[in-house]
Amino acid sequence: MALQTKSADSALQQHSRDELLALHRTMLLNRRFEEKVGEMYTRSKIGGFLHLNIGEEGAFVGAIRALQPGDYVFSTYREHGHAITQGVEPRRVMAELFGRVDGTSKGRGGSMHLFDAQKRFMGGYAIVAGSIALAVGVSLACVYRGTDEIVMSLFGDGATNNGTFHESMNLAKVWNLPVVFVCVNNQYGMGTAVDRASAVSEMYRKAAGYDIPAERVDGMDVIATLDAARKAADFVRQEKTPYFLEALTYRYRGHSMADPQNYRTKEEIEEWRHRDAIESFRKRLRDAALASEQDFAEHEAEVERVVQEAVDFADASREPDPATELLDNAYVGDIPVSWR
Amino acid sequence: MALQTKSADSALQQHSRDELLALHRTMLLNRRFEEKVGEMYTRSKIGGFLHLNIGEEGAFVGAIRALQPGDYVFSTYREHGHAITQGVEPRRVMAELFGRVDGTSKGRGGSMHLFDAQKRFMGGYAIVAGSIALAVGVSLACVYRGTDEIVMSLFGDGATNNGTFHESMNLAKVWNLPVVFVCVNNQYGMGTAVDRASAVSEMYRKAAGYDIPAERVDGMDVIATLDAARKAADFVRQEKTPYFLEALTYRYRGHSMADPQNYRTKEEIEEWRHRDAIESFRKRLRDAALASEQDFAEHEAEVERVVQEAVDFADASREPDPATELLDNAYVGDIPVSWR
Amino acid sequence: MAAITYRDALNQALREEMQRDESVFLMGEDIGVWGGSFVVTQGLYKEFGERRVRDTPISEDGFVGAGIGAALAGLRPVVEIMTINFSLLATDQIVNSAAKMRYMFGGNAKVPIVIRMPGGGGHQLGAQHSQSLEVWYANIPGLIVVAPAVPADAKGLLKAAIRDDNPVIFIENEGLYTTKGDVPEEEYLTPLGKADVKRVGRDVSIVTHSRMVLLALQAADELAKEGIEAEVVDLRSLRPLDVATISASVHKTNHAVVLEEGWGSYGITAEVAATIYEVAFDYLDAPLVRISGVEVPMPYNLKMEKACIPNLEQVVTGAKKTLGKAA
Amino acid sequence: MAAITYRDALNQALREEMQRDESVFLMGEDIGVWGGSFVVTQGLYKEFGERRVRDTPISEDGFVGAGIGAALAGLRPVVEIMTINFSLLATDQIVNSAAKMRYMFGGNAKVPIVIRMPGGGGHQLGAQHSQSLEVWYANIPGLIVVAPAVPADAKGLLKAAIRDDNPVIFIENEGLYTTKGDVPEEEYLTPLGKADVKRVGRDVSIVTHSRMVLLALQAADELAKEGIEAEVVDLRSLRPLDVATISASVHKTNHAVVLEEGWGSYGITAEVAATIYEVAFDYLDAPLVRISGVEVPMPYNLKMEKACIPNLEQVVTGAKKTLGKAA
Ligand SMILES: Cc1ncc(C[n+]2csc(CCOP(=O)(O)OP(=O)(O)O)c2C)c(N)n1
Ligand SMILES: Cc1ncc(C[n+]2csc(CCOP(=O)(O)OP(=O)(O)O)c2C)c(N)n1
Ligand SMILES: [Mg+2]
Ligand SMILES: [Mg+2]
Repeated sequence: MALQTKSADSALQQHSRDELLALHRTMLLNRRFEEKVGEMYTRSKIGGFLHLNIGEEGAFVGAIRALQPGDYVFSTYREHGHAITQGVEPRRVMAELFGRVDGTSKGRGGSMHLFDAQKRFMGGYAIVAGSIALAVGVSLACVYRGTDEIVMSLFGDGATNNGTFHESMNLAKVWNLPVVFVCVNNQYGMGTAVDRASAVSEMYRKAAGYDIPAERVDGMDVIATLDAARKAADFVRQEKTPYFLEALTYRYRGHSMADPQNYRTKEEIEEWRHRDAIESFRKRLRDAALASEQDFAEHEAEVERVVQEAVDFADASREPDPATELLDNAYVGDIPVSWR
Repeated sequence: MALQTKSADSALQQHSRDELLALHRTMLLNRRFEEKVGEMYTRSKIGGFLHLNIGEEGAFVGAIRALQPGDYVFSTYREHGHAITQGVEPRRVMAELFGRVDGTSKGRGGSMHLFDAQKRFMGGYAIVAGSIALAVGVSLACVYRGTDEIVMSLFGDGATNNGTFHESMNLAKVWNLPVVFVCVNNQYGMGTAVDRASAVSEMYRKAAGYDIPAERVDGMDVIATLDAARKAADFVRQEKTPYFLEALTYRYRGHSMADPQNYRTKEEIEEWRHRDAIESFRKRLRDAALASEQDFAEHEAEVERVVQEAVDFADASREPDPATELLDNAYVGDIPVSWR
Repeated sequence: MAAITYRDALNQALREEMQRDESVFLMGEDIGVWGGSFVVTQGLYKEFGERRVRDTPISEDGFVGAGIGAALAGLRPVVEIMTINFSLLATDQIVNSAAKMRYMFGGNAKVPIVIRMPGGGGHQLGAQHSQSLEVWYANIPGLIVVAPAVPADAKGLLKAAIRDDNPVIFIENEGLYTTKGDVPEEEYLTPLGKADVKRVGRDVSIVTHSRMVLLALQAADELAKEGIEAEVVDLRSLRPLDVATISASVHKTNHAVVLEEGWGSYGITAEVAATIYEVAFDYLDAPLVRISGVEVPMPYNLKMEKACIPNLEQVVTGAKKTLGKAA
Repeated sequence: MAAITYRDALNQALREEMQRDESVFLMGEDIGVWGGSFVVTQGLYKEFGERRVRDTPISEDGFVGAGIGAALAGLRPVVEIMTINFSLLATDQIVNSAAKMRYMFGGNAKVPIVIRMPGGGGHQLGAQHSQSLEVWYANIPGLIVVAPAVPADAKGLLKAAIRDDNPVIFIENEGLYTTKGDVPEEEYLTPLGKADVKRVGRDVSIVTHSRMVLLALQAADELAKEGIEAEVVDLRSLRPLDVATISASVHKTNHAVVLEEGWGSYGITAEVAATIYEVAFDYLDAPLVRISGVEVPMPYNLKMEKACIPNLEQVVTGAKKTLGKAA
């Protein structure tokens, strides 16, 4: 799991330059997007809970980029980057965070409830572990219809202590469903360190009780994560049976914008920042002479445009109108919302 | 796990004759008690659901007899024998099944809700897996108070597919609680065979995801089960950390009195009857010249007296009076039950 | 019209919808090989196979969640929870997922699932197996909640629920499965959200649902002997509540008894009573009478249990009371 | 009397009871090291240590069940569920275990547990994080359900709940933690099951609970400006409901507005309205007015969310309406 820095970077070599650059661009986009979102929150453009995933880019970009068109992704409340990596337009994500009608959920969902069925981003959910069972259900539909699509369910380390996770793992295995369970282990559930909440320190070991093949990968190494996720996705697609992937990573920011940060040390945070997925990936690209500062600078500029465009788009979009739209979509059809 | 029948029965030798006879007497008592209960049900002396554990005596008698005074037992709706083995008076169990005031729960609970705090039989519960979390809580109280007592939680194979079981296992390990989890694997959850509901066929393997030591034992071999349960109880008491014991067994009767029995073959039932825990144990006692037909006959007579006495006692006990007792114990103290 | 059992009516509805629509499938504990613990799905496993009649592990939270996911993906799952008592393990998925997804995703999602579950007491099953918790679901926006009382409605409402694009909580009652009633031979649907006057009368309206409708009809017979003509309004749908039908009945009779098997405090009868007072305040000649189950965990003993469930005498007396006729 | 926050009042109650009784301990997610996601337990982990302030995994069903077990064994756990929305994962343990055990075991068991959970909306947390589900628990025999509105009641009721031998569901509100109010310096308990008249008035009774009490008081101020004297009845306890206090108030004012933050259909206001009509039928000069949250999953957008929660104008208008004064 140690980071590969030897000059001949075999793992890197197996990928096309385009793919490598795309990985870099996507991680960078998510990093800058989240930074901007944090800024917008402090400027009160965004309300409610906000859970940034800065630091986790290697893990979720590596995992989600392993999917093919048509595959489904289920996520949590820490999902902005998951949605964007799955192809949801950044501007529609930002508009949702702003609570505007052009948001992915028309401003009704907010940060924790992005959704884009066209892109097969099946939603961010705010109940820990809740979406894992939903993901199992969509994979059941894939099998029911005999399609080749698979489902990726992303969740945190804390979610693996919840019964919903366990019932879902068992169902997926007993019914042989094509689900890639991806545990984004950022080592804390809010302020609770993994070992204070989980009987085992390695989340992938929880798959043993279900005979589900599992492995842990360095989530700060986007290539290692992508390769492991591809292996998992291929296996699941061919064998029509689940796989469990744990990506060890770290969140640099607080759990949400309100976080005492009294449960971990500055040193620990620094230590992980030194293993930053983007920085370390850049070094590898440079060492392998596959990309230059020039390329990175271009990416920065490009990403900044996209993020700024997202903010402008969100700002320009209107808010839903309580007077006329409050009851929209309460039900399909004309079911009365209330009889009083 | 194969049954020991070689003349020198080392496993048997390590137990005093008194203990061996007590095991036989207890298994026989439970067998005859349940047979009588079944009869009373068909004679409408008992109502509601009735879940007999005939066939499982080796498993639960072996497990519960390993406990020491002061230790707690939590069970399910298939608990008559669990209660009796833990020391609850058969007549008070029968009275409860008859719905009489001298029953363990004053006729309010019935077959699924026996309870005797004095004997530390902490109850039969009708929600699959529900009582496992309660057992964890009592073990927490033991640690909180610094006592030496431990808790045994009995449940079925089907219960291990429920999230409550998994959350409880994790809590017990993370908090280092003295719980012996005993899975009475009778190979079916109602009509669903283990393999149709569980990702793994061996229940003890589910403990791996929690780093909880676990083992499977032949539940038709009361000695093997007792020895394994003692080992488990001693370990739990000393190490103050959980242990998982799976006892493989079989229920001869239907899940409850209403059972189509269309999910298994007569042959399968016969096959298991041939491995009957009581019969095989008798053979071993005879082979080792530790007991004779004479002893067994005495036990039969003694047990029959106890069972008949239980029926007489239950018959003699009065029913609760709706006119005056319906609201008793709705709350501790004088909280109004309803304000209308 | 043939008289069949409530159970068979449900079975017919499931079979017909499964034959009609390939996307309809069933999930639940022991609904397949066993045929359903209340034998509602009998024969369907043989006819449609494992793919469409799926036995589940004892994982209410997990398989209800999976059903919701399958519905999100466009299938039409009909999930059986063995009894409403066990649905407490799935309330998170029902309330936080199924009821929320359409609205919170801005109308971009649809969850066409039906979740069937029987409630009720009367079989000495004790405190953990005898509850009537439909009021919990009736309180939740985003859900439709129906509770048929007779075979014809059971079949028509189940077919309508399966075809509806909203999550529908379908409340059955363990005491109704063997009851019989006429069911049309031809295909029909019973509209969700509409109450039904099961007996017409001019003196007093007895408003209730599920199994208690049968008790209300019995009471109406009794009252008729004394010249009192009771009208029995079967709510059928708890969410949405058909206020128009309730209102019309009480405006006519000027007297009401509201009745439910479950606990009345914060129960179905609380909303129905409040609604009646609201829409018929100037029509009511006397306070209405609320009748519901005794508010204790259900005792096992037969006599004690009987005393907890509304009975004929209570309803008859209640009707007379609101009519000012001393019993 | 010192004015302190609702949050500090709860914190004081916990500290005092933990100091008084060794068998009292706390369990919940991030209540220890972090200090509680709403900072209610701050400082207690330092003062009492891990043994008595136990951080739990995200296993609501498991740790609530464990709390009930610990209570069965004679301890007095105070379990925090981070918000009422997550209590849906623990409803089985709360309803099928805690609420049932004493009665179904014939009075041989006791479950002295307190389960704390905040509800309510207003912080743009969206559909899955903004619910007021206290009516679910208020419907369940065997439970006691309280919902304090002001710091003094929060402290007094929590201390009383901890000392009570029944399972108590203690409903807080995310919008109340930073509100301030006078709290007696000396030790006191607030009785469970008793409502409290927070403002005396002769014209109309506004009956409500939790955060809406503050809105009702605001409305009373507004109404006073127009010469209307509103009486504000704070239910404080939802189960049992203090009918005597409600009745006395409406008998005096002859007019009532019932108000709740959550969904009104089958909500708290349904029972309160039905009860008022029942006990004051001949005293009410006009139909009472029910005001509650809009019945949709809570939208994220600020304006939309505001529109879903009862506001000052609604309450003022509602009071005038029942008084027959056009707004
Ligand atoms: C069932 C439930 N319990 C508690 C919460 C409050 N909560 C939100 S996020 C969180 C921590 C989750 O940790 P983890 O699964 O590791 O994901 P991470 O936040 O670290 O990405 C908690 C306890 C919740 N949303 N749902
Ligand atoms: C949560 C829940 N779901 C379903 C049921 C209905 N039910 C009662 S017993 C049972 C089977 C349990 O099987 P197992 O755990 O193996 O125990 P066994 O009956 O074999 O002893 C089921 C499904 C229940 N009581 N509780
Ligand atoms: Mg985490
Ligand atoms: Mg079994």
